[in-house]
Amino acid sequence: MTAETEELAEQRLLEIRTSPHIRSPLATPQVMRGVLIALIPASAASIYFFRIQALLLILTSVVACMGVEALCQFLLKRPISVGDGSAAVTGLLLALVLPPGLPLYYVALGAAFAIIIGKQIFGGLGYNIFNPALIARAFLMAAFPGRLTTWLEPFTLKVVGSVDAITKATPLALMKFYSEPTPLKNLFFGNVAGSLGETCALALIIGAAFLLIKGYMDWRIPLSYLGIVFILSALIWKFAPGSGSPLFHLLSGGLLLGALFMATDPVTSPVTKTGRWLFGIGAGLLVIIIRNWGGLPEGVMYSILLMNAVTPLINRLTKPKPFGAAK
Amino acid sequence: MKRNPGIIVDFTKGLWQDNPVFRQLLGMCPTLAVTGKALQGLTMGLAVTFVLVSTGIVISLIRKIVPRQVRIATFTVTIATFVTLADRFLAARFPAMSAALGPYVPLIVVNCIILGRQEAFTSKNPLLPSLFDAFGMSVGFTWALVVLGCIRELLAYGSIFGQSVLGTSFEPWVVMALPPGAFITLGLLIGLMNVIQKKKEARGKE
Amino acid sequence: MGEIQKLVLVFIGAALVNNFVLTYFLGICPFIGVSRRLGDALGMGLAVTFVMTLTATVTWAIYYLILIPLHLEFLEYVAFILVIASLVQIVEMFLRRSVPGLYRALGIYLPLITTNCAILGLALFMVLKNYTFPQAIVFGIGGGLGFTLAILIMAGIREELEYADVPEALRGAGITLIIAGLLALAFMGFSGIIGG
Amino acid sequence: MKNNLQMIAVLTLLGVASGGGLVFMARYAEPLIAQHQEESIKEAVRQVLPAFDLAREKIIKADGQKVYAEYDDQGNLVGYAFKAEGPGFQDKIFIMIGLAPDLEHLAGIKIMDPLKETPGLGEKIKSEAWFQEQFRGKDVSRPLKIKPERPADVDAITGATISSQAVTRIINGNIPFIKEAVKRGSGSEAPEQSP
Repeated sequence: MTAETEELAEQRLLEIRTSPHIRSPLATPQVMRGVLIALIPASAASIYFFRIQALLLILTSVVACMGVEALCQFLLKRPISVGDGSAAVTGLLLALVLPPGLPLYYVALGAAFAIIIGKQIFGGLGYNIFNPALIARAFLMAAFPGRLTTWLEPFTLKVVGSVDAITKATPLALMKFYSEPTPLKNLFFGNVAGSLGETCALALIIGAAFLLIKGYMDWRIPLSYLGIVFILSALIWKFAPGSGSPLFHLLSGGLLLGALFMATDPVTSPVTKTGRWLFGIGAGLLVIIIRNWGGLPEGVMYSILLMNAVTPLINRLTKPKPFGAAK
Repeated sequence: MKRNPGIIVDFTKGLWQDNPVFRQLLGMCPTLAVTGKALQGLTMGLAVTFVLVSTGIVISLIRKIVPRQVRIATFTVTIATFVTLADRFLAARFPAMSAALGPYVPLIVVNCIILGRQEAFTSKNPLLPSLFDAFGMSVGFTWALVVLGCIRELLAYGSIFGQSVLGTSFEPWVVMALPPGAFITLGLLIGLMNVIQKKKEARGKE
Repeated sequence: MGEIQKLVLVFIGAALVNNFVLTYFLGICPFIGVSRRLGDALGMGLAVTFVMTLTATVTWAIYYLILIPLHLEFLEYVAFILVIASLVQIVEMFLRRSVPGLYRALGIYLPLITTNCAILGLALFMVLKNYTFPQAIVFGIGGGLGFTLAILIMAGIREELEYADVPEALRGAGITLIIAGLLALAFMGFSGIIGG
Repeated sequence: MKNNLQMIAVLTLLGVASGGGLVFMARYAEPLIAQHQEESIKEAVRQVLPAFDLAREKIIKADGQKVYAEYDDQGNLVGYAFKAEGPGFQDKIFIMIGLAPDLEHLAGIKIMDPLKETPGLGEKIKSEAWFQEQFRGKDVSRPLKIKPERPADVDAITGATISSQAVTRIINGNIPFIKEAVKRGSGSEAPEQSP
């Protein structure tokens, strides 16, 4: 970088600083309430499939997130803003990405991690770099890999903590390790093994439609994200039919939940329109890479976290450039 | 007798207010890499102690005859020599520990604590203060590594120095043995040390 | 496994799966110290990549063509650190004379690089992993680019956080290390790619 | 001029002292280190071959790698052992592979140090003994198949599918090499007496 471009970089820096972090014209509580409403179908579906365990998991996660948030704000002497609903959204999203059989102790631990490390140490809402629910899940995944990859067959969990629940691999794992396809109908309605909120595609689509109509969600990220996954998995499917059809890849795993409700988080995704396209494309590419060549069957969580990490760089690249800026 | 308080300060400053890890942020690579278990942290601490003290003695003795132009080269060769001695000794006598520490023992060569101390202190001071300074920094470095190692080992394996503490019902947090656990624990510890230091300063002012 | 495929795996391994900073903890000092501004981070990253590639080439030759045939393996560390130190000096002089533009961009980072443990770490890991000559070069490039990626991401995040209300005790090194931890969590998604 | 002389003198002196120290250390350490390595190899060979008591050994060299042919005290061939390596989930995995004299059956395998797989997950390929045990006596005239594949010869560890598959892949990939080396190398060296 020459001295000249460095100077321009300085200008760009100043330009970003002038409008710090006002990313959504809508008030936080209003949007959060909208997101909570949009997640009702998915939550209801999870309670239908996994019964009281799902309900307990959701309650624990939401209550823990809100409690820890209030405690943190009290200790850091910040205004207490649990009422804005953002902690509740984090709690609900965290519950929806956890396996149904997870003991509640781990759920509470994850919730504490989401709020403390994922959000409050960055300065609270609006400053966090990573999606708090996903970073907490990544933490749990790294801490308790066995528990976070033990999935239950729907309807088999009758009593909390009972041992008669039947464990089953997720459709993506069945495909990757056993080359065993899952009927698309099951994927669409959600009668498969997986985390609480990811199994029922129908419920997720209904919720997302609500957010879109209300104008709470930018369509660019989901469209580019899902589009890239669809196109690339179709291409790969043509050469390697064992990899799963494009529809299978769209409906299985956490892709819909991630693309519709997590990647679209305005705080952790780019502010510019071009940036959002880039975010979606990058996340889609990463999902395809991890699902096809990585060690893990699913890559949605990591794809979004990695794109969260480069979001500041994307913002920097796609900000309108001042006069004469080098490309 | 008049010098003694100075010497004591040379020693104690490394323990807390100039602690190489928590305050000066030096030698981060081994601090993060080998503290998955407390014993590994202790061994690394002792290896650094050996190198720091030995190079301290040599450099403080020869500092007057070394021409300025080749100062850094002299320091580097001296350090690399003692590091090799420490590394080969570990490999010969404690092969399992040597394998666990891997390339992080030879990496002491580029540990900023060593070269930094020789540059900043030993090359300007006589033998005795240099020795106290080197010991102080080493003990400060070692206790930091052991603390980090204890916390990580406790959560990642439920034990401290290989002794089971939390019992069999405790489910280990695998992440604490992995890089993310290292980074996050050290980050939080540095924050904690800052809080303690601030409290101390506030009390000192009153 | 074909030779090219092996090289690709070495590259992905060095840059992503076993990222020098996030998995091997190498080059933490510049990673914390020079990641406050994006421009500096880029300069540091490129300088490190440049020196790492050279180091891989030269230390491989020294180790396998001189030390091993002469049974002087015990001089490994002394030889490596001297080679790296002189290499950095030579690069600095060469750039200043012949490529002043590049020197202005990278020059100030070069002296910092001698004690950057990523460089010596590269040489040590290269020996440990028994790499062939082409593999060693790819390892150097991949490791350097992985370092650049990590430090760029970190600088982007830290610039973004400039006005964030980070608890005072964590400002600076504390929050940087924690972000590095979260990044390391995200990079775990790449695990297993080298096994595929 | 005086300065230059002093510079040369100091550097030479330092070089001599440093070199001397290192040579002295190398004299002391290298035999011990070599002994440790030898022992760890021997230990692994002993574990993958049945009833092997270090009677006689022949080392077949192929492409710079060593295949150990082991004999009992009557001079009967007990089996072959070879230290193989390949990519795992996080890093390389090293495996001592033991082959029966017929070259068609596995005598046993041992996952060697350093094992860098994820603690609590991939690392189970070593810590859960049954995983390595199940390879004993398996027919390797064709590549082994691991659990998700059917019909499976061996079980994968739940939660460590990738590492389990990596082990199988490394074994499958190295058997042809060992066979080839043994066939090419046999008879070229007489069995030598172990110390």
